[in-house]
Amino acid sequence: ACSTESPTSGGDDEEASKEDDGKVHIGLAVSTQANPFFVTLKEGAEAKAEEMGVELTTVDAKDDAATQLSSIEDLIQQDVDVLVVNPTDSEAVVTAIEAANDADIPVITVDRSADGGEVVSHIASDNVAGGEMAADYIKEQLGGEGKVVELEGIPGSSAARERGKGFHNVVDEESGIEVVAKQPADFERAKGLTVMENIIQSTPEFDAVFAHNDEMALGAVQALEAAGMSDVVVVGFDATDDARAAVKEGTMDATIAQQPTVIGEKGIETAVKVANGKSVEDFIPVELELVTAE
Amino acid sequence: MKPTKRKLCLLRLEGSNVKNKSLGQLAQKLGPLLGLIAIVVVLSIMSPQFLDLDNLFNVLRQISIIALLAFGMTFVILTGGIDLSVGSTLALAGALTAGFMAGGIDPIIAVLLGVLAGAIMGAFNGIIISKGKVAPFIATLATMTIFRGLTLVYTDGRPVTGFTDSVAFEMIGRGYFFGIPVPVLMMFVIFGVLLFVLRKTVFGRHVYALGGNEEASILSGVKVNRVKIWVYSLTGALSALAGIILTSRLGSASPNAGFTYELDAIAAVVLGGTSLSGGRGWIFGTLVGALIIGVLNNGLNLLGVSSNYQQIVKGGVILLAVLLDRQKSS
Amino acid sequence: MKPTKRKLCLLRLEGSNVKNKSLGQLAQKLGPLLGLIAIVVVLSIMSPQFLDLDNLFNVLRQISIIALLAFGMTFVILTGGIDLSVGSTLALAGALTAGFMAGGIDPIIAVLLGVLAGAIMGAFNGIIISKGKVAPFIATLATMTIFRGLTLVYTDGRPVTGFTDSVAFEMIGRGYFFGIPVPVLMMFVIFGVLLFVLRKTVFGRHVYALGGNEEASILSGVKVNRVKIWVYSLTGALSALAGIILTSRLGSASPNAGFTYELDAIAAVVLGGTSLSGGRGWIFGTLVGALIIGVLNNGLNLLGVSSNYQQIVKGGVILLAVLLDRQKSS
Amino acid sequence: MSQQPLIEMKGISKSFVGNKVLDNVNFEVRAGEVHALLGENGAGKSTLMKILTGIYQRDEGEVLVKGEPVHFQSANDSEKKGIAVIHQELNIIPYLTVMENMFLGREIKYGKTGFINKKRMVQKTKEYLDQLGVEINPLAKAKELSVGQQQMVEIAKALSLNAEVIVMDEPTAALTDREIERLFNVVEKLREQGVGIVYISHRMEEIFKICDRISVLRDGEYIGTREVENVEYDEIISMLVGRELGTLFPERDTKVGQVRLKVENLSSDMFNDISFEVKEGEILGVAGLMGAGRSEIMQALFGYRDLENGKIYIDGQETKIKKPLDAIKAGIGFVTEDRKEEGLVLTMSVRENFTLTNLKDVSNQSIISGQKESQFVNSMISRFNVKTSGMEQEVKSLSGGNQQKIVIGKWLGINPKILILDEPTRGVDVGAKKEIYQIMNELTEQGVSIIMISSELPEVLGMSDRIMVIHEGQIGAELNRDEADQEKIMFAATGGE
Ligand SMILES: Nc1ncnc2c1ncn2[C@@H]1O[C@H](COP(=O)(O)OP(=O)(O)OP(=O)(O)O)[C@@H](O)[C@H]1O
Ligand SMILES: Nc1ncnc2c1ncn2[C@@H]1O[C@H](COP(=O)(O)OP(=O)(O)OP(=O)(O)O)[C@@H](O)[C@H]1O
Ligand SMILES: O[C@@H]1[C@H](O)[C@H](O)CO[C@H]1O
Ligand SMILES: [Mg+2]
Ligand SMILES: [Mg+2]
Repeated sequence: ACSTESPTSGGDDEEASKEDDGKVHIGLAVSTQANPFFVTLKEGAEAKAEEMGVELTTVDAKDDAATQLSSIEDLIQQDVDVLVVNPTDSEAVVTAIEAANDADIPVITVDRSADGGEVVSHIASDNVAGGEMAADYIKEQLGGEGKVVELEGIPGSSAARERGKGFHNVVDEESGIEVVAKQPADFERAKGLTVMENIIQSTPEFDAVFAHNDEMALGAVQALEAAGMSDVVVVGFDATDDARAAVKEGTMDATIAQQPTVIGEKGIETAVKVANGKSVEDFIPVELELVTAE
Repeated sequence: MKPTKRKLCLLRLEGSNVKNKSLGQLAQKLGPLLGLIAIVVVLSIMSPQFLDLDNLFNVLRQISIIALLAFGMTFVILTGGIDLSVGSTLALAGALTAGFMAGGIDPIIAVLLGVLAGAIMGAFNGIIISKGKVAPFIATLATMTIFRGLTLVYTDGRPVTGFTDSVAFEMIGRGYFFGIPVPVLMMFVIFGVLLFVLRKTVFGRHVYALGGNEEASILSGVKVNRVKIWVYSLTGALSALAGIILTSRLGSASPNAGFTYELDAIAAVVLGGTSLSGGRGWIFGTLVGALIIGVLNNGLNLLGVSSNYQQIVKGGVILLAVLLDRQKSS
Repeated sequence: MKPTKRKLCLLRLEGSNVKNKSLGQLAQKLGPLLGLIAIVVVLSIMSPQFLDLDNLFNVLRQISIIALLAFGMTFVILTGGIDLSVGSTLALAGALTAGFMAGGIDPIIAVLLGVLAGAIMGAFNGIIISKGKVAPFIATLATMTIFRGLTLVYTDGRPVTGFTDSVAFEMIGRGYFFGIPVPVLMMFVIFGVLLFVLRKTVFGRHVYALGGNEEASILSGVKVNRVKIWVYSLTGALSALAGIILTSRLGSASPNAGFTYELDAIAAVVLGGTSLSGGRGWIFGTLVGALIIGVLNNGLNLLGVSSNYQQIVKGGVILLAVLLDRQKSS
Repeated sequence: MSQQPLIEMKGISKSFVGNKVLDNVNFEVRAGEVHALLGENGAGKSTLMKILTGIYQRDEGEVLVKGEPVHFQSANDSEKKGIAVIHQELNIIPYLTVMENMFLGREIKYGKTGFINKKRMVQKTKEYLDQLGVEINPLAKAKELSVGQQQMVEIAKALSLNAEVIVMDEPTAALTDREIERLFNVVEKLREQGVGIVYISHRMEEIFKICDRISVLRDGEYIGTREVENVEYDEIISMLVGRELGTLFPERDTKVGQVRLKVENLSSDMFNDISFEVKEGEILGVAGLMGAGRSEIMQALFGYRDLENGKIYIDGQETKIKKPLDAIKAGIGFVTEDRKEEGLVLTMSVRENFTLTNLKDVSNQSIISGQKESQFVNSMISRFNVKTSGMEQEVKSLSGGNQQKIVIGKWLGINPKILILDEPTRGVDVGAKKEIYQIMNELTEQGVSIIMISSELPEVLGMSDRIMVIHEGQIGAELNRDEADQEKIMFAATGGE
């Protein structure tokens, strides 16, 4: 009487649904729509879907793993042909992916990876490499010597972990570079501001800031300006429009450009290929680029 | 003194009135149910998949977590209190259970310990509120922060994993029993037990009395402190169970699990017609309230409504439901 | 019959009791202040930078936003209500103001429109609560979701920017006036005005009356609906102002600004000694409460306490403060 | 008196949720008369007055003020037409000052600004309180006043409106003789000034003392109007209850037994050195001025308030009482003074209220037996003759007297050895009063010891075997039934003046 297998799962009605309008139906599950990065990613996907004439249903997890699971279940109920998932939490998303696997729906992950389940393809930037790029830039700006502050993203999120890892790969090896303060500001601008203000009070001397994304970096810039510390080197991540403008103005020094639009587009392209039974690469990297004023 | 004819007559008359009154009350009680039915009808017209048995189980499984929180919250609100810490309790108990299992403790014992931990957190709330005489809102606002902080410290901000090999544990969140999802079954069994407790036991009666008039209850010999501590402990235990189900469903315990779930739980209770001022309400309504929220979430996703608009619609439905309810009762 | 000597005596006796009592009340009122002083003393011993003028302005500027929300919340709580939507109102009004400016509207007019928008959102709450007779908790829970959804729809999930060229607007959040940060100045001016309103005007008395006993207020001819609508509108306007300050400080309006700020605002009000059941409290306490929260945040950061432990400490302090307060008063 | 009445109400009917509580009622008030409105609990007196003052809307009928038809929508409207009310329920805002309470909704301002003119308000408040001869600090918080003082503030508030008609709905329920006397002086003055007064009270002696005419309602129907000069007490009673009532205080042969309760040197901040005893089957009356501390003593005895000092013996055994449950276990029941705040759970039904104190007896292993419970409740309903539509009715919708019967009845479930009654007949009509007295007598026959706090001297004298008078937290006198009279009690209650 007991099982972990849904009694009604694994049906072959998938074929049927594709036939009723002949259109490929893709489900996109994003982690949040309150962050410009993911809005852009979604828009890239939408534009591509429109262009390729496929149906796209987007659900939003509001950064909650349980909500993501529920909304992916809802997509499975709709018999989507392919599922494109941007996980909130690489580990917790596994059950959702397994549920899709059970329903014979192929899964593609974008931006953040999944730690399990069958994923046909992963499309993302190399965040470790990005963290390293940021560290190299700072090292260069400081001439190999100086004190650095690190503003971390949502604790435990893969982006935060990987960027931190890449960053420390470089700075921990340099004897001249010292990380004097490290605090999470949850990828949010307002938190970036307050956390930075407090760090300024407790650790008045430092030469550079690495923020795991631009929102936090922009918050930090406000705090630094207010404290008359505009000469501190600030490096962010994402290259959002705001950040590019700030880099141009000189209030920020650099940002590691991700290409959310491309990630979204590639997600759809790959999904359509999968739906049409074509084979795809299991990792599709999207280029990162250091953006500076020059 | 025997009742005079006039009086008898009056009594009979009033008797019939009461029937009317309780019919009115019934209508009011059924309000939320009618609302739910209306939403279901609309959704099933708009989205063909909505009424699939599969999807119904899907919805039920999705609400099971909020429903467990909301059941406990019903008790708390009936006493005139509130518990903002349920989401954090869910997270801490989930993380502890996962941690126990990862540390090699038998899953069944780990689950029991997790539920116990939740009960202790609840008892802590209950003691501060009853013995410490702190307003429930502020006491549980503080413990909400504390429990969340403890979760972050315990997990070091990372999801707890590495216990996925136990089938028994996997069953809790993902299993089926005679075709019914286990969390759904648990939800209904617990619902039945709590319904009985509220309606038929001395404890249940005391919960209502306390919420209706605390002073009169004390003067009538009700051990109000003890009742409160039990109520918050129960809520803690149910929140922990919800956390365990969630951990099993996700295969990992996230430190920010259950964030702002207290609001959904409270919304379910109130949508179900339980009064926030205590003493009045019923747990069946809460089940209906949780279903309304779950069905809306699911239905709006099926209809492909963008999440930003979903929030507006959900807020609007809550408002409308409560407004209609008030209109009817006045 | 004229009052006898004895009776007079008794009355005098009661009079002196009253004096004692009001001394006790004073002590109770001063409790939060003493708490704040204690925290400040401890922090200034532990962290030398804490008492720098620079840092003090820093703390004041940080709390200005929560303080504005909490001031409005004080009025709401005094009437016996609660407003969970302040954080969302902050976000929507901030986004609208930024959007107006980005659309080319003069910054001053944009700010006025933003505050007006906040007042309208507040009035909407007030109308639902007063005319619709919906419990404030549930009404503002719904509008919290709705306003947040509207913000997300309006901003499309992106920060609103492109208005940073106005010096006047920059001043609001980042300027100084005779060496004092402008938001701090605004906070104190508004505090003074609201203090006066609560203590010296008919409106202020009605706020207290309504919270103390709504039915009696109605029977005395207090226009309770009108008072409520004004109170929520005021809170909406203050939240909007807070949102505008935040937008100016950040140079952009984020769609998820102010998320869960309502909890900090409520904590500030309660820490300040205002009763959640209405009718009793004072706005000076709220200022002290906001300071306690701000000083704690800042101090723990200065001490380098990790953010996970900070939550535990903050929750603990809130609990302790309220517990001590209760102990004293009983 | 041939001029037009100030108020005419004709053919008034009103139903609540299908329940007709007023049926074609007529009522009028003339200038310079005190018109008593009488009726049993739930007869519809307060409802009629709420219709007059615009708080409720009538279903049928007309209201004329000085011949002009009116349709008030709120209390404000009626106030503008010169009608003031002292409501049956206290309408005090606890955390506002006396002055703020007095002027709530019509504060004195500086001109047309919204700013309060505190000085003027204090001064005015003093004036009106002086008129009543009470000394209350206008700046004291209302919650610091005793119930009686709060009532006086409400009376002053009504006076301050300078109304042409004043409705007084049981104004004396919370007052002792002294304040009542003052109130009557004021009523006298108002009558001379041509004010029309509607006076609602269950205390018949007051009616005969100050009223000119009496109108009677019964079960929502208008029974008739009489001139006080031309009517006998018994006629009014039979109009009220629809039958002969006989003497109010039923005879009782007291078989007083052993000492049941003995307390020694009870002290707290409110009272000092209280020692007394009560025997089996005895009724000990406790008299005193308002605020003397009678309720506090009994609350402490019941474990609801801390004692600084003192010992309690029950049947010779020293008994520690720290909380109400201890008292209940020791066989003490306590009918509290304020039935709404402390006696009843208003959100619950008649059934649930009756069994709240003795759920154990109607349940097995903590599971309530529906059958046992309804059996018990039905027996209580008939024993107390509770006028209810059934045991599922919410107590909130019962009349005051019937609510009071439930508060008493719920204590009988514990089979008390000692029953403390604090103002047991406050706001209760004569019929119900007599029923309550009968119940008290039945209980004493079964050996229950009763302590009865009462501010109604006739009741104290009529029911008690012994009378203890409390003055400023101390025992002023102890009198036997035969030696006690009104003068002696008042003498002791005022500290011997
Ligand atoms: N708001 C209401 N809703 C429903 N029923 C009501 C309401 N107000 C009064 N009643 C009912 O109307 C009837 C008359 O009540 P009312 O208060 O007028 O009696 P009363 O004569 O003033 O009695 P008492 O002497 O106890 O004050 C009662 O049966 C009461 O239960
Ligand atoms: N909770 C309280 N806080 C402050 N003072 C109180 C409180 N309760 C009672 N008092 C005061 O204690 C005194 C004694 O009140 P108590 O109620 O015992 O008088 P009583 O003799 O029972 O008279 P009454 O007829 O008014 O009930 C009064 O002066 C009253 O104002
Ligand atoms: O890559 C994204 C972005 O950097 C965003 O700012 C936060 O979440 C990460 O996953
Ligand atoms: Mg009445
Ligand atoms: Mg008393």
